[in-house]
Amino acid sequence: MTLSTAPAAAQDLSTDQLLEAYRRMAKIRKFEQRLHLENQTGDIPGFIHLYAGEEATAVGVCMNLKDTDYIGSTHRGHGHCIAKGCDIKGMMYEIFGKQDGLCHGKGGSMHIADLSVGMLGANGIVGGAPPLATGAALTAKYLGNHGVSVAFSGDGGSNQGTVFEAMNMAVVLNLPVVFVFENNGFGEASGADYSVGSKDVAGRAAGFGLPAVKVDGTDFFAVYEAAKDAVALGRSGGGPSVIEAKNYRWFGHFEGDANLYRTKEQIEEIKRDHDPLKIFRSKVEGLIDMAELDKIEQEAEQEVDESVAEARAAAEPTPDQLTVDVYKNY
Amino acid sequence: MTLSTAPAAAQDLSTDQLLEAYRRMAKIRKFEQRLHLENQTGDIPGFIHLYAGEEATAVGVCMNLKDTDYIGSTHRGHGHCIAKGCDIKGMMYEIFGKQDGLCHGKGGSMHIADLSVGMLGANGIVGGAPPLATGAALTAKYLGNHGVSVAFSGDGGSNQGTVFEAMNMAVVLNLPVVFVFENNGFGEASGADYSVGSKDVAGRAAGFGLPAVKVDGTDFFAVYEAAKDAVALGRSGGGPSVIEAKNYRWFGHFEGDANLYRTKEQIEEIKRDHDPLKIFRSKVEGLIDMAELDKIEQEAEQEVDESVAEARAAAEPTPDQLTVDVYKNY
Amino acid sequence: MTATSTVKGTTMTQTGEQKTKRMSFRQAINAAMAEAMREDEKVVLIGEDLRGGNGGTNPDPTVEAFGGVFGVTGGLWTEFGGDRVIDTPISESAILGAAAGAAVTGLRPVAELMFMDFFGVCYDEIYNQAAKFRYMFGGKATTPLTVRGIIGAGVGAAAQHSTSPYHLFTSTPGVKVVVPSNPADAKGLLLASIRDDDPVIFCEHKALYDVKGDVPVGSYVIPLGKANFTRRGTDVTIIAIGNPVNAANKVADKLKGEGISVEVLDPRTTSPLDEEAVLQSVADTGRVVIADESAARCGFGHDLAALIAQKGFHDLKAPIHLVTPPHSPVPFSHALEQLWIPGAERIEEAVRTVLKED
Amino acid sequence: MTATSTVKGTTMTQTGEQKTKRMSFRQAINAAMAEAMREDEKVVLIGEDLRGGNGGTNPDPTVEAFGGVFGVTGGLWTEFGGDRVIDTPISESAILGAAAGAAVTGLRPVAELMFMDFFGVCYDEIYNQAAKFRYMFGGKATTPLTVRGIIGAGVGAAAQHSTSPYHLFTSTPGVKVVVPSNPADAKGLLLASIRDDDPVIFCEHKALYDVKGDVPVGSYVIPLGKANFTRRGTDVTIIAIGNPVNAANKVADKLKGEGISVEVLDPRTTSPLDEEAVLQSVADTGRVVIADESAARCGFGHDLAALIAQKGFHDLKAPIHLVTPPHSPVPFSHALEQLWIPGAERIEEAVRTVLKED
Ligand SMILES: Cc1ncc(C[n+]2csc(CCOP(=O)(O)OP(=O)(O)O)c2C)c(N)n1
Ligand SMILES: Cc1ncc(C[n+]2csc(CCOP(=O)(O)OP(=O)(O)O)c2C)c(N)n1
Ligand SMILES: [Mg+2]
Ligand SMILES: [Mg+2]
Repeated sequence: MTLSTAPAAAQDLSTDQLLEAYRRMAKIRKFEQRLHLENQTGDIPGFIHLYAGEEATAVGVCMNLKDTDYIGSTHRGHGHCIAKGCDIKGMMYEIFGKQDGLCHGKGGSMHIADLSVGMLGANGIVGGAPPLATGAALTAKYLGNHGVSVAFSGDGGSNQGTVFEAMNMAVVLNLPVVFVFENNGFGEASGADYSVGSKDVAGRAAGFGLPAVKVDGTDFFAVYEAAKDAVALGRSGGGPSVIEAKNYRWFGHFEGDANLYRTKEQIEEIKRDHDPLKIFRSKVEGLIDMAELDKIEQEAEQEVDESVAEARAAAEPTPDQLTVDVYKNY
Repeated sequence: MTLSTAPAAAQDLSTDQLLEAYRRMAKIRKFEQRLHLENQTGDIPGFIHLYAGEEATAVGVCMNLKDTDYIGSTHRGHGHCIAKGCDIKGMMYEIFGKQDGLCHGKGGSMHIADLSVGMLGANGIVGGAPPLATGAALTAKYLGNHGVSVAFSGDGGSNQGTVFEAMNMAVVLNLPVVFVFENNGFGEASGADYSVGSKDVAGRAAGFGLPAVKVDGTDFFAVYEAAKDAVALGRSGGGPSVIEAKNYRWFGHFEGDANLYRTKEQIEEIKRDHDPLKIFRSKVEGLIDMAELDKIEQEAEQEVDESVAEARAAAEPTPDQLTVDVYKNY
Repeated sequence: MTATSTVKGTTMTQTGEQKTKRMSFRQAINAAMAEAMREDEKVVLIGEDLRGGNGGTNPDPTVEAFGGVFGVTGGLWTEFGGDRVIDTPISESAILGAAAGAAVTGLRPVAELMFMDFFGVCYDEIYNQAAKFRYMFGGKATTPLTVRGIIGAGVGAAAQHSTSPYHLFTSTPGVKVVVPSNPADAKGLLLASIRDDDPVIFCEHKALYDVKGDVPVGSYVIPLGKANFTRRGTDVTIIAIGNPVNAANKVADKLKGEGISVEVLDPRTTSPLDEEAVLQSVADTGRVVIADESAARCGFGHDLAALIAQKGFHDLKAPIHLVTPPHSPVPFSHALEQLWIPGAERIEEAVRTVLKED
Repeated sequence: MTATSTVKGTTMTQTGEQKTKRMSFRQAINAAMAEAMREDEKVVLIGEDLRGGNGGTNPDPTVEAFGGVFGVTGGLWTEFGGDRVIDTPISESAILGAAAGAAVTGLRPVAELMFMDFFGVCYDEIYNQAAKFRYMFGGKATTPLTVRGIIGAGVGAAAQHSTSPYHLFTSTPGVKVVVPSNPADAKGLLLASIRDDDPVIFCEHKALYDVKGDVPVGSYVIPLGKANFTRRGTDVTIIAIGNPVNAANKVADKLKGEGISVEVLDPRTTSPLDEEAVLQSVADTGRVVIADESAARCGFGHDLAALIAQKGFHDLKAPIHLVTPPHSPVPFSHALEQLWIPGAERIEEAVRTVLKED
């Protein structure tokens, strides 16, 4: 298993698909960059964890999925949500805790979900997604609908017992689930090379009986190809598999993190050399008119701008909502 | 990693050590065979899980340990207790729930412990020992006393998240702990080849960064050699390792289990072909006088006989003991 | 129908005569699962050794080698097959998590935790996941999950296999919790649990598995949140749940001979709780004994006592008496374990005491 | 010494004047750990990112990149080094299990669970292991383990990072449970916890981290199981724990202006519980409001109410009032979260109500 260089897979996708992929990545980028600023106003409650820098992984995976396929996400979930088709405004409202948010303001950044597009929820519990996605895969297998599910975890989360259990059980029950590990090199502030005993996340898969690949998570095409294979394997009854996607996170672990475990220069370098949008552009040169991509970025920025303006102005949940939806009838 | 045949390691051990090893194995065998009968009288409360057939693993490992080294055990703990030096009478009293039992009748078969000989407790929770033994190894490393600890788990237990987490953490912290997996082919009534996705327990170790060996767990000498290396590695600061010991369990999962997942013939075959005591005898032929081994068996039987008689006659805990030892002062 | 002749304001969904069959608590639970699986193919069972005999050296591919650790799922694999009766590795987080994930995506799983004592390795899948989905996701998720497990002391299973942590489950918003005391209730409540669209934790007291009773055949549902008066009386109320209900009934029957009229109220579900029935009985008798095996501190009994001290205070003629275990792990020794259990003797003593107080 | 001027029958081990220093709740906890580590080298810290900066691309091998998620362990790695301030993978079962195993074999570990909400992935290491060792093993094991973790709502941390499950811990025999409400108590109680030979769970309310107070310097111990009267009064008692103590104090101060004399009792530890102080205050005022953030069902407040309904019944002049969260997960929205919290407004309302009742 070596870090593959991006396949020249751009040809496999239609122009519309390529533009859609870029649109999702651009939306994620703009969304997160804006949140980075908005958070400094103090108007967003709680913790937010930004996905900027890892766009190609969420989008590369989710471009292979249908609305009826499910993904389970992490605390760093905005990118997965957007990649899977969650509404930007619904998300922004949610992050500001407003009644018309995707979760009516009750979930917030760490719990955005939209089951109607197959998004099983961001998850505040590290290692939360793998067992749940394994269950979604059980449903798909049982119903025989050729659905698949994807569990996103980080390098830090790869050390959680729930994750190991889920991988093993998915093999035992031969379930169509893809375990994607976004290895951005850090948990909170501990290096992956410290916390992963073998220093090899994907390498663990063999011990549970799953195939695994490592890809450059900043290269949309590399991720897309790997996910295509993994999803096809699942859909055709071939069982679960693992993708480790090497990533770089642009911002701190959470907004407010002083980033003391790396230098400003390192972060600048990351932004310069590991920008999934730039990398995408370089790979589609000749295939896509760059002006189209510029336009997509502008549109994304505008959509985010509007969503912030609207979310800020939107209504809070009313007091009666406090005890609504604990149970079906309460 | 292949199933090793027993090394001709009998020469490494003194005659006294060889006799001691056989003594412990014989005690375990007699203890368990007697309990199998005693349990049918209905006088033993709760569940008991017998270790007969796996004697060589517990003894092969524990012959490498000192009283100041620790082991963590399983629900099937009698063999580990005896191998680590727990008193037979104290154990038998405990299993009958008597005041003078090793745990004053409060623990029972699944919770026999004796910290004075480094026995951290049988454990009713599958996957219980590995985190605890990892902690004991942390103590040893911190104190710099060259101690090691051993965590026993089964093939079924090898699928528990706690076990994976412990292995990884032991690597990260470079702790002197040996993870011994007694693969007797079954959890309760599910085959290891069903529940272990990769069908290879030891094979998982590499993914966590530990070395691993597989040995014939019915061959005392094979286990002894493997444990010697693993213990030496730990004592010398070389960190954790894994031993998978292939085993056969003679009785049901628990006493009362109808053994429907295997035939009477299979069990007979196991007793005939996979008897650790017989195998030991065959390996020491010429080195040890068989009459000595016969005598050891008789002594073991007598000790067990006496312990049963005494335990049956012994006093129950008095009512005031109910709330003693919840806390240091209560 | 004997089992329900004393029921008031509650319980039966069917009217008129319903055929009953004598069976054990174990069989009643088994029958409920079978019934649920027959009527809805989205119902699947998942857990360890629900069948038993997968892999290994099993000589007979048609045999159910276990049927659950106490035989409760026996026969179900044979009737419904391996797609619906799913044996798993020993991985409780994966079991409950997968069941939660399957529930929120369209199945109606019944997961078995075997012993509820094991909640500590996997409760996050309920506490932070299944129980919170609906609320956290703004009402847009439905998680029809049932978790079955064994509770209770009395058979020498010792400290790690004898607890009754239903109070912990009760305190978790988003789950419902059922603690049946007899075979008929077990069947009716389990069917209700499986049909329920919210996560339900169903607690089976191991000392009851062999207890027999008359159980309605076929589809028989007892709504969650409806208490049952197993004895009517006017002098004192015993509120009991799970196995202690049977001890309370014994005490009531014994004291009847002495002219003492004891009411026994079995809430049957701890969440939702039939507050109305509790407060009504307190109003009727003014004297309360609570018999509960969950805990000596912050238990279900304390929850009941707090309810009464808030909303039934003016009806109380005497202090509330709690009969719970001591604040200690469950001892192995049979002698000590019998003292640990909130049994008939201690309940009777509390009743006699409260009758003398004012 | 301001923090303790109203203390009665309780608390201080030192006599005479003790120097104090103004510091935050966060700093007080940090100071207690530092003090404990200086006085006993068996004390080690273990958890995730207690230092932060191991591995990765950390350019400076001497930097503490995190010092815990809220900075509570800042500086300790620098002072005590990596052998005593141990960063781990994200593996809570391994963390608590290893800490339990280390404790029972000779160390005195302080494990950090980060957010107590995570107990569901690892509570077995306490519930079935550390808490039961002593009893299960017939008194032959000693497990001097402290588990620290963050609790509490109020800062928008949402459903999975805002709960206060200390009632669950309180119900577990074999562990002690501490829930401090101010910096001085936090220091004195944490030192007592670390020195204690039984497992202790120490709950830090995140809304308090920046709250300042005068804290005795040096070795300062508050014994576990001793309540603190933060206000003395005669008309009504508010029993509160953790952050609600501060709300209760505010209510008491406000109502004083209206001539209403409110007593505020802070048990400080939920297990052991200072029953005597609780019952004495009930005897003194006869009216009780309980303010507790743990749970709407089977919570710590219910435990207190049950105690009083059993043993303080005859002193009660009115029903007990519980001010708890609703039976719902913690909502994210700031507006809803403020309603969820058992805050000053609801406490005041309960006090006014109970004063009118009889
Ligand atoms: C069970 C659990 N343990 C710890 C945490 C605290 N926590 C939140 S994110 C995080 C680091 C996760 O690292 P990784 O999985 O690599 O994801 P990344 O943040 O890098 O995307 C930790 C420790 C948690 N939320 N849940
Ligand atoms: C956490 C937990 N899950 C399930 C059980 C029930 N249980 C007890 S022993 C056992 C099988 C263990 O199999 P294995 O680890 O192979 O050990 P063996 O019995 O073969 O020695 C099971 C499922 C338990 N005690 N604890
Ligand atoms: Mg990471
Ligand atoms: Mg086994």
